[in-house]
Amino acid sequence: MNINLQGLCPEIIMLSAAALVLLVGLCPRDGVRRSSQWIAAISLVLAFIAAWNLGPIGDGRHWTLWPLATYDSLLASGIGLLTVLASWDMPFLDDPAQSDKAYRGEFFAMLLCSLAGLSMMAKVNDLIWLFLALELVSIPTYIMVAAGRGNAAAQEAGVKYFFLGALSAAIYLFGFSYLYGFAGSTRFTAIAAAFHSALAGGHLPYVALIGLLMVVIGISYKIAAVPLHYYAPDVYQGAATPVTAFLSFTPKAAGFFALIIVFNLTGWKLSGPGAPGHVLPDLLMVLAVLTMFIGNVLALLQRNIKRLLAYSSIANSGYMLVGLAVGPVRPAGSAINGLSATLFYLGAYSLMTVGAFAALIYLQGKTDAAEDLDDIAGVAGEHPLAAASMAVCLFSLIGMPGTVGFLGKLFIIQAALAANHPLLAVLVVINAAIAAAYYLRIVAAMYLRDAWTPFTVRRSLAPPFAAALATVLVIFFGIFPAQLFQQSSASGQVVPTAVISHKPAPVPLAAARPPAYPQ
Amino acid sequence: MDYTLILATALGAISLYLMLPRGRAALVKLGALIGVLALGAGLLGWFHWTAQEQAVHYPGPPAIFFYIFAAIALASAAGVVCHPRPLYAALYFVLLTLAAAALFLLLRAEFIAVVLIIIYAGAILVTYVFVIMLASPGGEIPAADYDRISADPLAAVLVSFLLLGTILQMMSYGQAALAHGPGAVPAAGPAGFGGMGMLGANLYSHYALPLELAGVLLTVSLVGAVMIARKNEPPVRMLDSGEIPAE
Amino acid sequence: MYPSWTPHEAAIIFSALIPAFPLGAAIVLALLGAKWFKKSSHVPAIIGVSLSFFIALKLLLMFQFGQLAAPNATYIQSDLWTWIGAGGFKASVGIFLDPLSCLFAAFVTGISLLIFIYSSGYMEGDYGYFRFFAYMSLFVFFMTTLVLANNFLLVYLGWEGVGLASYLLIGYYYPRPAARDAATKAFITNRVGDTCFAIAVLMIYLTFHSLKFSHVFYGSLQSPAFRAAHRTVLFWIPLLLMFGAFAKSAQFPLHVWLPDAMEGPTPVSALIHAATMVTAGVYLIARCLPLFLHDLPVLHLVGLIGCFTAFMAATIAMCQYDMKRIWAYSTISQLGYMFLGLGVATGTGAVFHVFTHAFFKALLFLATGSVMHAMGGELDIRKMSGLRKKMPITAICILMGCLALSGFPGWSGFFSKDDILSAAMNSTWRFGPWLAVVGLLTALITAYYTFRVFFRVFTGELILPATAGQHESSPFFPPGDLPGGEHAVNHGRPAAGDAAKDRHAPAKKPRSLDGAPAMWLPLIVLAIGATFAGYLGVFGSHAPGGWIGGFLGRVPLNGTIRYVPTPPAGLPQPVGGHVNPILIMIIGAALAVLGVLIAAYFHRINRQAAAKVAVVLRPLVHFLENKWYIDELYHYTLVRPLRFSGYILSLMDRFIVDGLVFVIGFIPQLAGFTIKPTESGRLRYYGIGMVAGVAVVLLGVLYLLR
Amino acid sequence: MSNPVLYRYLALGAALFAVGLVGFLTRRNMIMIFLSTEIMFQGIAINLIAFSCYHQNAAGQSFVIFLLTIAAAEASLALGLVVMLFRRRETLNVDAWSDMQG
Repeated sequence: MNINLQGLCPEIIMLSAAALVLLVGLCPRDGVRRSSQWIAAISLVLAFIAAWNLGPIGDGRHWTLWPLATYDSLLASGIGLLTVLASWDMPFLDDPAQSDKAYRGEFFAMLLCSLAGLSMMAKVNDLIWLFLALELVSIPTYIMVAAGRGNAAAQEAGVKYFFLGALSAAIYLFGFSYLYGFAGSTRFTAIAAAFHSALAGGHLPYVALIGLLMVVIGISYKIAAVPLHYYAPDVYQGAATPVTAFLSFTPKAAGFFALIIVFNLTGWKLSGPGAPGHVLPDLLMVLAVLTMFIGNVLALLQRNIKRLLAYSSIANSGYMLVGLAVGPVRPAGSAINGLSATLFYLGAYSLMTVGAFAALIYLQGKTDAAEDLDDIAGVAGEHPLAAASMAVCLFSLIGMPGTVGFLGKLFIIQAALAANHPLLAVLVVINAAIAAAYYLRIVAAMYLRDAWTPFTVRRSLAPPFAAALATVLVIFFGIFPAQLFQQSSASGQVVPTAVISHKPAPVPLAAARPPAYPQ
Repeated sequence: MDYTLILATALGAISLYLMLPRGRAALVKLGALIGVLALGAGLLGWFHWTAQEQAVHYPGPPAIFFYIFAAIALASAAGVVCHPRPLYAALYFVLLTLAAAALFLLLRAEFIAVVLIIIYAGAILVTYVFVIMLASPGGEIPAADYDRISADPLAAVLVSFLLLGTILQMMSYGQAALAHGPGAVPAAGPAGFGGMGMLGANLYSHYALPLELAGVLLTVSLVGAVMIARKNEPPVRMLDSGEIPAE
Repeated sequence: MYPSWTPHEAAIIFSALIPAFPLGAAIVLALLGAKWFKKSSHVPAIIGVSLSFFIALKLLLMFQFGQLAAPNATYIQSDLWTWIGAGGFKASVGIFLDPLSCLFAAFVTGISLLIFIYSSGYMEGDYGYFRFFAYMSLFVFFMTTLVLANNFLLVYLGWEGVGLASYLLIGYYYPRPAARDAATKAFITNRVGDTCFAIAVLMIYLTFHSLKFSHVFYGSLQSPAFRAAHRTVLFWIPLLLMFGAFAKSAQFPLHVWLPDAMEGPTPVSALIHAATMVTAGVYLIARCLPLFLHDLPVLHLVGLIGCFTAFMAATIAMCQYDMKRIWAYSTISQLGYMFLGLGVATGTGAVFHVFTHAFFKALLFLATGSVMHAMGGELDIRKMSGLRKKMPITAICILMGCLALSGFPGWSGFFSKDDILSAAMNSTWRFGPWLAVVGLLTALITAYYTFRVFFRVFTGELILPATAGQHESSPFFPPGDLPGGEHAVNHGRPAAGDAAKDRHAPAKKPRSLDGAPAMWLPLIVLAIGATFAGYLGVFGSHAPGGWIGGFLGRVPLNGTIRYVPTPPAGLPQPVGGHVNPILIMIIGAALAVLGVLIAAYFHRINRQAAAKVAVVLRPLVHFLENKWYIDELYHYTLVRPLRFSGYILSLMDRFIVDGLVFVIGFIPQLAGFTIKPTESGRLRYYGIGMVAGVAVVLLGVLYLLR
Repeated sequence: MSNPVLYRYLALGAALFAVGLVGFLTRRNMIMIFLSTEIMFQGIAINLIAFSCYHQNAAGQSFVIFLLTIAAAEASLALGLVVMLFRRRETLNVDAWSDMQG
């Protein structure tokens, strides 16, 4: 495993910062400990710059999916920065019952480690590495959920998240073991070659099939997709709101990148008439539709905003799975395929959901952070900007034109249509219509009701700043999507690993270069 | 369809269902009996498979060792799952670990076998036992209610063995799948295969980066365990358990 | 005048400015309104929309005098900037200018301008004054975007945006539960239509590989082979577009939101009913007529439902007492006429009716707003009478509006309605004449209920409701809960106190109750429009349909399909029969006069006679009883059955249709309740669910692959 | 040439996995639940070692090393969690932690 460490620059920055933050967090002086979030933020800015400036490095063999890896790192550090800002002052840090404020450093170190795991997800070229990267994303989030705040709900969320997470890890590990057995190596190039030769021979061995299925389903825990979606509402509700914001982004993005690189091993040759694994894309579509419907339909019944957003997060995974199920099939002349649509939607969704959560963090309810619909009733009167940014993010989640959410849905639908799945597109549209009802209830509560009690807000300016930034980006990318689109569409033009293993020359990199943005 | 496999799976399911703690001893014995039958059915199935492959002679230890240790492993796994007293269950787990280590030896994974015993049986299980003792202040004699009666045994056994049956069935269909694989037959590897040297060289040449990541992960979980378990009161001594696997 | 631009380029840039000015006003107001503009918030809004109006007018004149295009180029379209470009898929922000969009842009901005001016008087001192004008400007922005867009995606943006703006404005008085419910109802009902529209847009893209009007309407659609190959899709696209239009234009069964939408401030109702929201549906179908003309069943369905809606809403309007509600049903009814016109392929007639309707319906709503303003929020026609004496200007204006709405000969509604009805009567479609008969009957009912309101409220002896002369109580500050107190509602709203004080301060006693000049001046302008706009459809051109017909119809698009009124051979012609249009005109006029007379009898003459009988001529009861028998006869033969059917239809409206909408909202909820138990909260059940999911997936794959 | 020797190991791994699942789903004691996941990990380890032997390369064995490492890390976390939870409710019953639902 000849690793060119230069390519891992963003992750190294994040992990070093995590170590530094851990050390700083040990300092007895509170003022020094307060610098930990600054370190985290600055390191993420540096990581963003590093990711931005890193081109394809090395001999082209190890960085098989370079644009994807770049997009991954950019997303991890960019949205990660927003989540750091949103969790600038964790609730429990200000809790008078917690005299010991020593968790600040640990918390931000966990956050950075998890982001580092996400950031390296698309650079992974080995099953073992993939396993460790997935765990690096998950384990810190288990800790953040369980220790994020001291109440019973957070502990319950921690229990459910951790144990079910261990179960899902067992499921995908089982799959990994079979994939290894199938290929005889943990290297992605070898696995892809094995898939390539097997599929070229017209059959998909059951060993590979079992492995693939278990891996895909096991990883779908990270994205909260059916049938592993059960935990999401409880965990989102129970965790401290900044942690929920983090959960709605990091594991989900990691899961999608992992799914993409796993499918990339198969060379995306599973679909099509007579292909040996032809049921797998269909299966993914069924799961996607179920995920959309279950998420949306159950969200209709919620009054707790975090729980509602949890169901919405399930539903949004469904939309993204549609793109994934469609895959990189691309009609001639179109720059949109299912993958680039999914990746665009991932970026869009991260912005919208983190923005909404950041606005929610800014608003405090009567006793605790605002959670219930009643907690934010009439908030537009007193905090028009917070309410506006929340509303913009929610309208974006609805898919209102002019926001990035609209484009995200549009691309997904577009990809489904381009791949000749009109029914799937129609189901997405119907789901978007159902979803409008519950997002609108939040907007209605903020704008069309009266406040019960005066609001208190968090002292720190960072969460509102994060909310405002996310809102501006939601609108900006909704009107000028070029940059985001270019990144995601370049990342969506995946080069199957098998091709690379046969041609180690820089050819695939040229093929993977972002296409000129069509004017 | 491979009916002996289905039979073995079904018998195993019934046996586990009967053995799951419900406060009645007779059923446990019946379950154990059916479990033996299940193992026998499984054995038959494998003999059946093996019989199709008479022509090939496999070098290495005779199959009987596999059957013995597999039976021990399965039985002790069932013991972990079914024993109403957590302490005994933990001890069954030690037995399972030992059986697994023996199986690893059969597969020429000597170093892993040793590591398994040292880390699992030696370290992790000890911490488990510590925590079990900590959480049972009244001593171990009367098992808690929630341990004596298992929850939803039927649904759990059904879904789990449905999964198992499906996997086994798929594998029985796909027997020829690995025929094109690159490998040789088991237990005929080069000298030093499975040894510490081979593994170490492999780890530090091919898996250097994952090794670093594993270190990060251990640190994270160590810090996390402390972070989760510490309260404002003076830290409870037991929490340092998280440190042990880090070594 | 344009140093370096050709008129063509100038037109494109100018038309891009039409939506831009209201948007700018909305942004300025949203950002600075609360701090800087406060009570002068109407200034930027009015400036923005008036600039847009003048530009639209200028464009209209340029079109009229042929300054814009070579004779063959009939429309101008240009992409301003590529919004989403992805290989084959491209969506741009662009302008489509042709007589239709030009006319719509002109009257939308024009009527909006008048409504804005009116609002500056009507909403004066209301809490959130700047918010109101920001939303209103946003509304105009989205509507002009919708009208001027050159592709379906941009139309969809305007479409959704109009829905959003209406949601905000209907819920403007959000402390009232009714306002919130109405806003939600409007949004959800519109959402049904939006979904249909979105699916239609998808199908259009799939079929035509483009979303541009110029490609969709005048490209491969013209080839018979293409049409034959896409028969099914070409049936579904218009059908879905129709449902989209029905939701926005409040046609059966998606009309339920419109009557409730009057919960917003009255100028909002005027804007929704006259200029912006509901005309969007008519615009959409008029714009997409080329698609509809190739699938006649759908076009006929449009006409059929339009006709039914016209009749139904008119009968419902007969048995309402709330003035605004009566006008709301009349809007539904008049929109029904427009769809009837579209259904018999007379786009010109429908657009002409949209045009005249915009004047008189804006007039009626604004005048009603004046009444409401003067009567302290009272709108029950039973509680007021003889207001003519107190509000002379309003009375004269509303009389003009009523004459126009009832189709009284000589007023604008007469000509446009007649256009539609004669086209229906002469339609090549077999059922066209029957629809025309129903339309004529509806015209009678319309005249009756319109003048019922007028005679009841403005003639007769002076009766004022108890609340007359007071200011309507603000929903933001309920009586007894005036600002300055420590009530939680007002917490942290320093500006609110001033506003409310102004609102409740004793105003200078005016001589009449007509209100401020800002309120009655727009009324006069609209009254002139409502009276004379119809002549634009008679004179001004040699073409049939007068200036409007000539203007809309003079442009053969792409040489093959003329924009209606005369589709090419082989397509349904609006005129195919031999009934003389003059005859229909005479019948229509007679029915309108008859309706007015009946209303006069019941609500003016008989009312007074009955009063006299009751007071003076007691011995002549016997004689008068005869009269009363006649009254009864009329009542039972004409009024009762119609009223009864109106009642039945309103019941249907209430239960069946509301029920439908309820069901649409309810099925997902029901599904939610059904699967809610899966989220049991128990770790173990989650685990069982997960493992079961894995097992089922594996088993399914095994089964499918085997 | 199929390979029954390999398959019987794989069957054993799958069976251990299933037994572990049953334990995960039926036990209420949180410690036992986690011990059940360890059984599943044992099953996976047997798979890996069998494949490693079959393919005659060390990747599978290396994988097991990492598997054990992560299992140990998760175990430390699990035990920390259990201690915290036990301190709060004085029970190891996982059903005590099911307030949120719906």
